[in-house]
Amino acid sequence: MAARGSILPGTRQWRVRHGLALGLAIGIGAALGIGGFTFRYAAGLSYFSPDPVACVNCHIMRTQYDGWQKASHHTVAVCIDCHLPHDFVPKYLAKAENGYRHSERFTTGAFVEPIRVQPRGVAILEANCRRCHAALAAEISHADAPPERELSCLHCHFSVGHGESARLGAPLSKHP
Amino acid sequence: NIFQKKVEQRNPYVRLVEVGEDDTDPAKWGRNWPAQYDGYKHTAIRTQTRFGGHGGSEALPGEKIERDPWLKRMFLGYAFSIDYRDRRGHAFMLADQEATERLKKPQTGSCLHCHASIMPLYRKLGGGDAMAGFKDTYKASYQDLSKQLHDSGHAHPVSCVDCHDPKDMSLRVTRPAFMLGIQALAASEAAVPALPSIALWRAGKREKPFDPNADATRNELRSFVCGQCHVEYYCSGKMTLTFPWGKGLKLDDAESFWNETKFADGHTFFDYEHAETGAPILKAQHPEFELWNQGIHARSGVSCADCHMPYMREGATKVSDHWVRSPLLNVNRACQSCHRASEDEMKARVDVIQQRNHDLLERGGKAIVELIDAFLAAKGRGAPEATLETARQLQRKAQWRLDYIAAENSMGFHAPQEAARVLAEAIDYARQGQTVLLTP
Amino acid sequence: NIFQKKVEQRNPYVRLVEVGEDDTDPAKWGRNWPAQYDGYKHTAIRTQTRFGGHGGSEALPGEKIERDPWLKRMFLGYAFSIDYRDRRGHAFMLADQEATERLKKPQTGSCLHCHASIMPLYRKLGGGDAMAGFKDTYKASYQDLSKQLHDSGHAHPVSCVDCHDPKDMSLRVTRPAFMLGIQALAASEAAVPALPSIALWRAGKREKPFDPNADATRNELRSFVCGQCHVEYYCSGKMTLTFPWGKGLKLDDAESFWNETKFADGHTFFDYEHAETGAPILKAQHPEFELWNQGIHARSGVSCADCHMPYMREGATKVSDHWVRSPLLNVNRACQSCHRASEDEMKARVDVIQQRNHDLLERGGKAIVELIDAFLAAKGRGAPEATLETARQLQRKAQWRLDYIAAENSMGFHAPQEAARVLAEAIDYARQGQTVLLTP
Ligand code: HEC
Ligand code: HEC
Ligand code: HEC
Ligand code: HEC
Ligand code: HEC
Ligand code: HEC
Ligand code: HEC
Ligand code: HEC
Ligand code: HEC
Ligand code: HEC
Ligand code: HEC
Ligand code: HEC
Ligand code: HEC
Ligand code: HEC
Ligand SMILES: [Ca+2]
Ligand SMILES: [Ca+2]
Repeated sequence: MAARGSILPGTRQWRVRHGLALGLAIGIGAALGIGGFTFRYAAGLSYFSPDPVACVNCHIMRTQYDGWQKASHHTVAVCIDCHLPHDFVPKYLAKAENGYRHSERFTTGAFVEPIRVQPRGVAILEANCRRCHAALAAEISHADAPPERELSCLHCHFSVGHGESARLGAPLSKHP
Repeated sequence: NIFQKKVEQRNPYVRLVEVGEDDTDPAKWGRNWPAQYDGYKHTAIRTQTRFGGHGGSEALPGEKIERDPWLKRMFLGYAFSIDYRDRRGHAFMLADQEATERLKKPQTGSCLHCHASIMPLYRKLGGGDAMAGFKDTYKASYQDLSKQLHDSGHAHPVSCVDCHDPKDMSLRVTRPAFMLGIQALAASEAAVPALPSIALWRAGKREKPFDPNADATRNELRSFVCGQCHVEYYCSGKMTLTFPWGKGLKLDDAESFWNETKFADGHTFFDYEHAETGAPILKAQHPEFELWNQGIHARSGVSCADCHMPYMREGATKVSDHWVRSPLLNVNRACQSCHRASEDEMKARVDVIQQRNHDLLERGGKAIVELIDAFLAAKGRGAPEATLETARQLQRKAQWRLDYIAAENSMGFHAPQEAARVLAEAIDYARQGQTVLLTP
Repeated sequence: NIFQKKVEQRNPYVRLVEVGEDDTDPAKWGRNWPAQYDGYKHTAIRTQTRFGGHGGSEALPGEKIERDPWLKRMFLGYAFSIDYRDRRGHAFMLADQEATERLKKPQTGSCLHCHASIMPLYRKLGGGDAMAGFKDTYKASYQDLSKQLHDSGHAHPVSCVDCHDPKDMSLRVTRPAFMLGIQALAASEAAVPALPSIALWRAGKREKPFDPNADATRNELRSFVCGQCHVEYYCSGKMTLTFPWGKGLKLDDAESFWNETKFADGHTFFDYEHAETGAPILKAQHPEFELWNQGIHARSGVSCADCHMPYMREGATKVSDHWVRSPLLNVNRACQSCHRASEDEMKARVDVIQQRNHDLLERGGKAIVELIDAFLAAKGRGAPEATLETARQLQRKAQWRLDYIAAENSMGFHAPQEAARVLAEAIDYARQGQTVLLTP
């Protein structure tokens, strides 16, 4: 598959786009009357914690949590190191937006399983890979190159976070 | 065994009713496990995909031998030329067996092994020993055993108790023919890259024969339970129902197994004589378990249940979808759990694989029909018996291969390259038969 | 284009020497990029796997046509029956071409398109326009053009400048025949699931023809650079070097492309007349790019470079291993970043695939030889010309398919099911030819 053409976190468009997203989200939330509530109680707060356990407040994050513990990075990176933008402003927005969306989806159950990382989620991931592995990736990755001229780290390393995908936890022979 | 214990310790299920070995009625189990029972009941719903599920009406699946006349031609002289339809959901397995016109020819009691929840009856017939009871059912007529089944009140399609231990709901296999088959396989030298527990057993003391319920991994059991029925077999009046695994699970292994099998009367094994040529034909039946074993998924530890019974969320817990059916009706859970590609892309991949396989099947059908025509022509010309006999042997080899992939129900998906290899050989032998018949 | 600019701004590499379009000597580039140059030089090391690399001596790879006599039989009447060896590393490509006995027959200048760093010479011949220069090289003799190449000082095997833009080292394709081929493919309706940028171009305005260097993704370029040479082609004196992609990349597409191609003299396209039968044969050459396109890896965006030039750690950074060779010599880097199975398991998977493919090839070889024998016998019996002509057409179809997979260098791995399908058809047509010849 071609490298996904989504906006890289941190850019101006990104902030604008997500500022709107957040506004919109809260708008709908207010309308539905659940947003604020669930966001606060169910999980929203946990988004501001670096503790992986915060993520498994939601049982549906369980497979990824389990996978993460078995995968190569559990000693070196926690969830937010990979899944949230590094620099503060976008991080704050992403947290609010994700936290809101996840809480809302979680409460209404309006999400498709298996859960798949979304294009924007992938862009965040890619940026984080490059952040930690800047030196190593120097010759093969060019941060300012347009997406179609980039090579996705996940193309080869999709398993670094959670091992072999088994998003619904189907037992493969490796974990009988 | 440890696994059993573990399960007992946790025994995660609150039970409203106790269930035991003789509870063949799924409704009763359903009170304890409603989610799985609901899924199970859905197998009565009509489903269809391009090659899967069934055409035809609500009432009666489409007639395969009408759709593909070359199938009928291959089967002339055998009951399958009378009536051979698309399969459908588990809920129908007993009714469809009782309805098939194939019963117009005498059939044995063995047929019920895979179409009913028959274990209690086997135990009754064997005075408590199911294996003993099973072994002689081939002597009984289908009608006779079917009557006993109905009288005993166990006339249900495959049921919970056939795959689950009522003690703790752990998976287990129950079918005698599978036990004998898998033990013979384990005892052989055949490579089994997809079945690690057999390699493990072979490396061990081998005091007791391989026992899937004790020795197999949970992941293997997720396929073994299906392997109780979705396999090639002999099921007729001359000997006990047999799975031909004593030399391995490959098409070639089964062929030499049959070739070296002799009937009581000393005659080499065959299923029927072809009506037009008199060739001693081998009939192949739904070798899903065997073909899957040749594929990359099996090697990678991907089980039948992973694709045909994927997990689904029930509130806070995950349950296996007991609506056993085509994964193409369920791609996001059946495939995307492991594959990163989109649903459309996954469907397209399957379609490419199945299309190639379908093209080769049609090509093979054409070849086999031309072989039979050539035979009749040669016979008409008074060709020497030696020539005709060579042609019959080639027809046997060709039909065995063609039928094997035609009867397998994934249209090549379970092992695409292996299926294509088998069809290439089928075509080669059919055409060779023609040349033999044409050579003056 | 924007990308170019961006790249110029950053230009990540410290250069000790400037390199430009006329620098065909890799040693010079090597001063800037020693890691890649070291890898490149390693392609002179002898390697061998079960089916890959080369047998034979250090000095001379093994003779394929000796190892598989049926190959030689197929090629009778063509230069490939004189000398056809295992391939080896890139370092040898020019020397091996100059050494082949096939040059005893007249060969055209086009041959150098894929065996030398020829772009400067094309530009010279075309007065600055490489495409123009290229188009007429088929009229020159190999010896003539080879002399010009040596005189111009560009007699190097494929070199850095053939795949890299000296400005910024980004990947790019340079070969005129590839440009023409890929543009014809883009302009066609053929499905290209593995080449998303072509679908994108088709959806666009289509003002300019598809330009891989501007329109393709980086990931696609990681395969396109190889597709400049590892492809089926026509390369002889009757017309310009051609890649038959105007109807698609499948075997069947190329076949109808050739069937609809006419030479200047109006005769339908063919490569040679078979010496024994006079059949107008299509010769297939190394269609790695085309077969890869039919496989699951291509669909999944896995490029040639992913497996044949995997990244390797070089001090603090990662570089692409420019020791282009069999991935089986390098399984942990070539496969295991994507596949978590053990190295032995990955090798075993390849072996199963290649063994099946090899068995079918041998089966096809037997069939084609028997077809040719049958032809001679029939001709001896004075069979009618109509019969012989039908047989010739079937031989053309059969050999095209058999040779296609025999000439492809992965022994079926690049697309296992597709390769098996093609071989099944090869066998079918060869046997059909026999029956036609035998029918009185
Ligand atoms: C080393 C980086 C890394 C860490 C740490 C990490 N992840 Fe991930 N995560 C990934 C990658 C890469 C993917 C995409 C997997 C794919 O596309 O196959 C992913 C995907 C996901 C998904 C979407 C499911 C999917 O497969 O697309 C969820 C949910 C998730 N991660 C949650 C978590 C949680 C919760 C944690 C902490 C327990 C965590 N991640 C830690 C890298 C990481
Ligand atoms: C309120 C419950 C909840 C909590 C807590 C939670 N998640 Fe999620 N998460 C969800 C739901 C629901 C989805 C599916 C959303 C969708 O499909 O749009 C999801 C989807 C995701 C995805 C994939 C979709 C995407 O946006 O790319 C990632 C990655 C992820 N979560 C990471 C995390 C991380 C990291 C944490 C902890 C910092 C976390 N989640 C905590 C409920 C939660
Ligand atoms: C918080 C920092 C951090 C992030 C974010 C991160 N890594 Fe790493 N990664 C490390 C460290 C530290 C190591 C171990 C030391 C090393 O090998 O460089 C490592 C090791 C690795 C390895 C070698 C071990 C293995 O799993 O094969 C790979 C490959 C890798 N990372 C890829 C990635 C990719 C791809 C991403 C993004 C999805 C990512 N990393 C995100 C810090 C990080
Ligand atoms: C990797 C996924 C996968 C695995 C593992 C798998 N199958 Fe399948 N199976 C499929 C697909 C895809 C089809 C084609 C369905 C269609 O054509 O609609 C199929 C078709 C079938 C069919 C015909 C279904 C129908 O609707 O007509 C049967 C029966 C079947 N499989 C049984 C099995 C058995 C038994 C096993 C294990 C021994 C198994 N399968 C393993 C994916 C799988
Ligand atoms: C006791 C025998 C038995 C067992 C055990 C069994 N099957 Fe079946 N299966 C059948 C029969 C018989 C049919 C055909 C029913 C009919 O056509 O009336 C069938 C039909 C199917 C179909 C076609 C459904 C459709 O909608 O067309 C699929 C898929 C299938 N089985 C998969 C499986 C899988 C997966 C397993 C194991 C989890 C399994 N079966 C276990 C006997 C069995
Ligand atoms: C080893 C297990 C097994 C045995 C023994 C068996 N069946 Fe089946 N039968 C199956 C499976 C699995 C299917 C579904 C797959 C298929 O239709 O190919 C099936 C499908 C059928 C069907 C529906 C499709 C069709 O063929 O028309 C009928 C009817 C049927 N069997 C009758 C019989 C009869 C009669 C016998 C005895 C001669 C018999 N079966 C013996 C496993 C078995
Ligand atoms: C053809 C075989 C088969 C039949 C019949 C069957 N099951 Fe299952 N069942 C399975 C498989 C396979 C699993 C997955 C077990 C595992 O992964 O450990 C399973 C799992 C379960 C589980 C464990 C939780 C879950 O959903 O994974 C329960 C409870 C269960 N089945 C109940 C039932 C009930 C009740 C019935 C009858 C209505 C039934 N089963 C009929 C094959 C079967
Ligand atoms: C539990 C994991 C799992 C599930 C579920 C699964 N696959 Fe796979 N699939 C694999 C693995 C592992 C491979 C082998 C290649 C690899 O290592 O990635 C594979 C390979 C394949 C291939 C390439 C091999 C071939 O036979 O052509 C196709 C196509 C494919 N899968 C389709 C599917 C489809 C369609 C489904 C759903 C019906 C499915 N898979 C379900 C894990 C899975
Ligand atoms: C998924 C991995 C993979 C991809 C992608 C791939 N190949 Fe290969 N290739 C292989 C394997 C494995 C072999 C068999 C090597 C052997 O037999 O030693 C092979 C063999 C070859 C050979 C013969 C090698 C030798 O040592 O003789 C050539 C040439 C080749 N490939 C070219 C290509 C080209 C060109 C592409 C892209 C169009 C490509 N390959 C894509 C894995 C791959
Ligand atoms: C300019 C033409 C050209 C290009 C571009 C090219 N190749 Fe080759 N390749 C050749 C020739 C010619 C040979 C055979 C050399 C010989 O046998 O002397 C060869 C040989 C090979 C071999 C066999 C090596 C061995 O040790 O047996 C592999 C593998 C291979 N190429 C892969 C690739 C890949 C991958 C790419 C792209 C990254 C590529 N080639 C690009 C012309 C080319
Ligand atoms: C479109 C690109 C292309 C053209 C044009 C081409 N070759 Fe090659 N040649 C290759 C590739 C790629 C290989 C390596 C793969 C293989 O050997 O199958 C190769 C291998 C060879 C080899 C070593 C293996 C063998 O065949 O003995 C010789 C010699 C050779 N070519 C000679 C020639 C001659 C003479 C011509 C002109 C008639 C020619 N080539 C035209 C691409 C090309
Ligand atoms: C085409 C496949 C591919 C892509 C794309 C890719 N890698 Fe890798 N990566 C590899 C391979 C192969 C290795 C193993 C290298 C070795 O063992 O020498 C590797 C190794 C690594 C390592 C571990 C190095 C070590 O040995 O400690 C890290 C960290 C890493 N990659 C990060 C990344 C990051 C970040 C990206 C995206 C910018 C990326 N990779 C993109 C294939 C890839
Ligand atoms: C047959 C094609 C081919 C030839 C010839 C070739 N390269 Fe490359 N090179 C590649 C590919 C493919 C990549 C990976 C590019 C990417 O993914 O962006 C690459 C990458 C590179 C890179 C970027 C860093 C890296 O290693 O990924 C450098 C620098 C480089 N090559 C230098 C050279 C030099 C110097 C030579 C000559 C000695 C050379 N290349 C010859 C195909 C080639
Ligand atoms: C950049 C990732 C990547 C690399 C590198 C790679 N593969 Fe794969 N492979 C895949 C994907 C994706 C599939 C398709 C199935 C799936 O979706 O998992 C696949 C499928 C396969 C299959 C099953 C399909 C088939 O054709 O039978 C085999 C076997 C396989 N790979 C072997 C290899 C080998 C051997 C190598 C190294 C020479 C290799 N792969 C390198 C990603 C990769
Ligand atoms: Ca049979
Ligand atoms: Ca050609």
